[in-house]
Amino acid sequence: MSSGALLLLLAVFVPVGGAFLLPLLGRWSASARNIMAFLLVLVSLACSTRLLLTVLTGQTAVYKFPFPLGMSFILSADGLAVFMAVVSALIGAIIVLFSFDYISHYENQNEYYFMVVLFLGSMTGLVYSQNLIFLYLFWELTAFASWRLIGFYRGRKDVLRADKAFLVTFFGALAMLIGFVFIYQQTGTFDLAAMKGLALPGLVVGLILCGILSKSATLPFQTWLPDAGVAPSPVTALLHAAVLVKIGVYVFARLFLMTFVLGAFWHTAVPVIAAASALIAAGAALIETDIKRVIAYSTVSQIGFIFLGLATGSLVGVVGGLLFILMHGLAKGGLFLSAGIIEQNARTKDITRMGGLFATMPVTAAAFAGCAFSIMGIPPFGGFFSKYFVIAGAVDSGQLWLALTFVLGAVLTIIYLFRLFNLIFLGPVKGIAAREGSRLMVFCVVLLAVLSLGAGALINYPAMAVRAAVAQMNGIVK
Amino acid sequence: MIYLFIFIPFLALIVINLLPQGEGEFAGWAALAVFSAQLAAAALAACGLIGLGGGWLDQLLHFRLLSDRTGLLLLFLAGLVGGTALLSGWRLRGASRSNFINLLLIALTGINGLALASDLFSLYVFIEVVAVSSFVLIALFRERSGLEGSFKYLMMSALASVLMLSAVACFLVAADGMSFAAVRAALAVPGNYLARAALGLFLCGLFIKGGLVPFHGWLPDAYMSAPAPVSVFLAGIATKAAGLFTLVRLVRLAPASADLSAVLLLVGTLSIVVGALAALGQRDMKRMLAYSSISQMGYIVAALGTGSALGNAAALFHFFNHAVLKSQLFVNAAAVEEQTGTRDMDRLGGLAARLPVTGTTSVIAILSTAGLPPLSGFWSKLLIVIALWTAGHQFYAAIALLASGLTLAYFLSLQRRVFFGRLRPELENVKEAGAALLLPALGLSALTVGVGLVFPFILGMFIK
Amino acid sequence: MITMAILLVAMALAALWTVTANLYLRATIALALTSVILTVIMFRLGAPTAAVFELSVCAGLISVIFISVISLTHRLTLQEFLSRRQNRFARFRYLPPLLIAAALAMYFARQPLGVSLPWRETVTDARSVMWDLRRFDLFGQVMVLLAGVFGVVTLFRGAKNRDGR
Amino acid sequence: MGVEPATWFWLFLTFAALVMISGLYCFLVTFNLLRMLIGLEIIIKGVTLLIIAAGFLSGQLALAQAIVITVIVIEVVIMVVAAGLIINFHDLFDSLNVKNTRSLKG
Repeated sequence: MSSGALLLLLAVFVPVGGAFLLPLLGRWSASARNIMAFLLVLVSLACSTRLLLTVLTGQTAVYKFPFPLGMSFILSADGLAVFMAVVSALIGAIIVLFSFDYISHYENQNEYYFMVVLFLGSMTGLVYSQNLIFLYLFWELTAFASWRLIGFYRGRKDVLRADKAFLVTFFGALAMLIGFVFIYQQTGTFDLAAMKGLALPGLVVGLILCGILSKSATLPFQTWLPDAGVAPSPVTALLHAAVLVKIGVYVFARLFLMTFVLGAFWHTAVPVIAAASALIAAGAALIETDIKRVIAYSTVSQIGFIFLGLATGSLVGVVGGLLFILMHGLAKGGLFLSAGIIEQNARTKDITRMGGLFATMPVTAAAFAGCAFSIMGIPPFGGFFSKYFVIAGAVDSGQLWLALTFVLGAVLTIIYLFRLFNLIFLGPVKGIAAREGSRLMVFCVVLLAVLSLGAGALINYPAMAVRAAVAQMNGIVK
Repeated sequence: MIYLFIFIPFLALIVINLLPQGEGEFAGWAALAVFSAQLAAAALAACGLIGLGGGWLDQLLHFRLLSDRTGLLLLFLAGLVGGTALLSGWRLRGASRSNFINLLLIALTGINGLALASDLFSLYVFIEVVAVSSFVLIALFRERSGLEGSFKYLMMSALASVLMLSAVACFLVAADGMSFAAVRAALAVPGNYLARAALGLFLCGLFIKGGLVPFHGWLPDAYMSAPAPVSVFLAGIATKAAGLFTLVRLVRLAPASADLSAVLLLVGTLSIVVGALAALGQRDMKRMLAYSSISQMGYIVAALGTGSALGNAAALFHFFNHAVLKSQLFVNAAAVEEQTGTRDMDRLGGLAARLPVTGTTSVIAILSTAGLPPLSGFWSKLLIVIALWTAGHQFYAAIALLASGLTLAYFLSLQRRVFFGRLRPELENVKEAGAALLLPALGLSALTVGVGLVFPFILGMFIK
Repeated sequence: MITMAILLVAMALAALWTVTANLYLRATIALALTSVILTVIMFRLGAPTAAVFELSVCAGLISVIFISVISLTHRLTLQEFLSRRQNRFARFRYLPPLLIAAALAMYFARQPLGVSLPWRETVTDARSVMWDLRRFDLFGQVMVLLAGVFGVVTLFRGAKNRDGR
Repeated sequence: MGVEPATWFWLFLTFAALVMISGLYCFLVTFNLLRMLIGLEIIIKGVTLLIIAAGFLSGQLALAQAIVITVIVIEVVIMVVAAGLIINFHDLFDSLNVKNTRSLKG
């Protein structure tokens, strides 16, 4: 086995397998469990980072275990996969670190760490999977983990919404599986590498899109995501802002940019869906009063932009879309985690009852502002570059109205995020004057804000990785 | 060696009843030994480590047994589920206990006979053995619902028997005897309408016996009203053996034809959808599981409808999964009922905190039933869908696949109302069930997870 | 042919009487009568062994079972009896037309069977067939009987020691 | 017997069907357990007739007799169990009418 294959296996199976040890470890010592969880994610991050270096030299790593019926287990590290794996593991590791303090006074911590690590491991597995069946397998594992995590507080409402999230994504995934079986009948295999350049019938594309859109909470499947805000904040940050919803985007890129050829109809339909989703969600974010719901709708809206970028089909647009995944993950993770600190200390999620928190929690406020700037697209934060690329991509491909829609969306983003910041941190103190969070929690938030800034200031490095990914795609107007 | 499968339970029955009874402890251990021995023997035989010849007994007895892998699968499952049922009934005392054990052994003999019979009428006789012992088992405590469920089952089962016997009569005219070979030969003759009609009658009878839509009326009542350990046995193996296993045997006799395929697909899909929809509306835990059972059996029938080798293999695999999963869920239901005294899901909640093992194993079972990878249920459903799809029944495949969303929906509602969620104050003092219920639950879910993980590796072997 | 037809008609009539009789006891007697006619038919078709079984078990044993069940459970006042008779006529009025329609339908639906009936003269002694060829069924019969025995043990324990669990 | 075998077959089939229809009708319209049992018994009589006739017509009378004997044994056992159920039922409810006593949802 080559070292690349070994790294792939480690990146996936260390967290997936190790997750099962965490509940056992937790019976013995809580802090050992926490550190173990963090280490598991770090190992995965390290392996993926090492693979990133390999990929940047233009090579790819593959691990293959043959099974009959075209169900071979194939892990493959190409530019797109490695980029995605590094992003999710990086954000995941920070979130796990944040959880140490945030989650420490609730029940079911064993299950929490189990599920978080399992989730991150499956996410890595999904990203590297080169076979539709195993992609589906990891896809459902993430759905399962998020089901348990959303229902973490065990209240009636929590569990109902967890069920809702699970069901919506499961139904979407089933539709997608039908699409996969359809492809299987045509090609006799589930191996993606063998399908390169295949043109799919419209129905199949629609079915697969059902799965993708339901996972990434895009219109018309968006409702579960704001509802899932009942979960603990690290969970919402992890699943519903930074990582889980990106699965849909990633699979879109993997299937429709790297493997299949998308028909002309879908080249128009996907941007329209994305634009509608972006604008409607932005409108909803403007009127919501629950801090987490605002951020969640903002996520739905931003995901629309990512789709827009990927669907333009131009090189710049796709680069922007991929960069957007990184920037949005970092910044949105930071926003959700700050929201978690605020929610825990202010004991409410209603932004109309907050105000003036800047005085009592300045560090969090600053970090929040930094992340918000990145999402708004203010230079030199990372979000600026990704947005710029996406707009440029839309103009590039001659879809001027798309670019205009996008600018409108960007303006809305700025408005609702300012409103949010204003209501929470500025003005007179209305409710409880919340204190700053614990040192570790604040550190995590600041780290994310700094990373957002750094990714923008040093945009060359992420752009390099993204270019390596785009170089392997087909069907891109260069 | 194959005769042992029939005679060991029979001899154990005699020995148990000849010896002085005492508290019935001995009988329980002896029966457990029988079930475990059968489990081990079937597993070893499937691996080819035990020969399946009749030897000198063949000369002596002329039973004309049929030994193939399909039969071994049923033997294995009978040992597994029978042992599970026995353990979950370990708490029974007095006359109930000895009757329970005796009838379980008789039913086991019946199932073994079913697995080994090579003759249509023998098949019928052993179906009746299983059925009669099931009637009595359901009414074991002689309380209200048990008697009613038992009588309903008896009546429907007798109607099914009448249909099967009419089929036997038709085959007497249409075929040269009752053996599988003769029936197969008769069915292969193109103009033999009588044999076709007989096949249809027999199928109808089996649909009733198996409780498939539209003949499913008795099944939820029987499952729900039976004592907990009995419902494990009934749901896990008894009705499946009588209805579905026989169906597998029968379908393999008939040459592939569009009519047969259409009937099986229609009944299968109807069962899948109707069972799942009905399960959504239940508040009694066991009743929901019963409807879920109907729905899952639909998958097996639909897979048989493809008529392809892959479809048959997938049907058998799902048969295996379904037996394991359903008996595990019924064991969990038994644990819940035993500890809380109710099966009404609206009066339960948050039990995972108090029954951690039961809660966790039931999550595994429901996810596997709903077809969540990488558990075993996913692979069988995937194979069924692929088989349906490649056989050109895309529509049915899509329905079957989407119906697993319904499966997840009703099972999530079960989880939400029983295990997940906050603990109700009145359930504060509930404790975890005893080892007799936990061991089977753990063993069966280990099997679910294990088979799911190992399955890709044995996929190639499985398809052949 | 004629005798056989008469016997068949008689059997159908006896069956009709069985189901329409308004007293359980009469129904039981009619059931026994149906069995007896069936026995005669069996004899005439050349199946004496089965006929003897039918006569002793069905006409005999099952009647005994029914009568004992009736005597254990059945109590009726004259009032109930009269109202029930009324009721039964109402309920069963569709049966005779249904039967006639079915008979006509069967008559017109006659079709070639698709098999030639060769009168395969392979008749051997039923007892030897039973013993030599159907031994597995015999084993099955034993198991059914055993199940019945335990059924009796379970269900006829007497109402007093009805134990919950 | 100089009549066509196929005619014989239809004759027996017709009467067996008539007997079975009578039994089934009784089975369906009554709510009384004992009546249902009697209806069932009649249906089984019809099937027995059919089996013997089939054996007679195909020349496999010996096999048919073996089958009929087995069926009769099973029938008796089922009747005994059903009788046990009915008696217990009567003990509990003092009635044989399922309409009065239904506790299970259909």
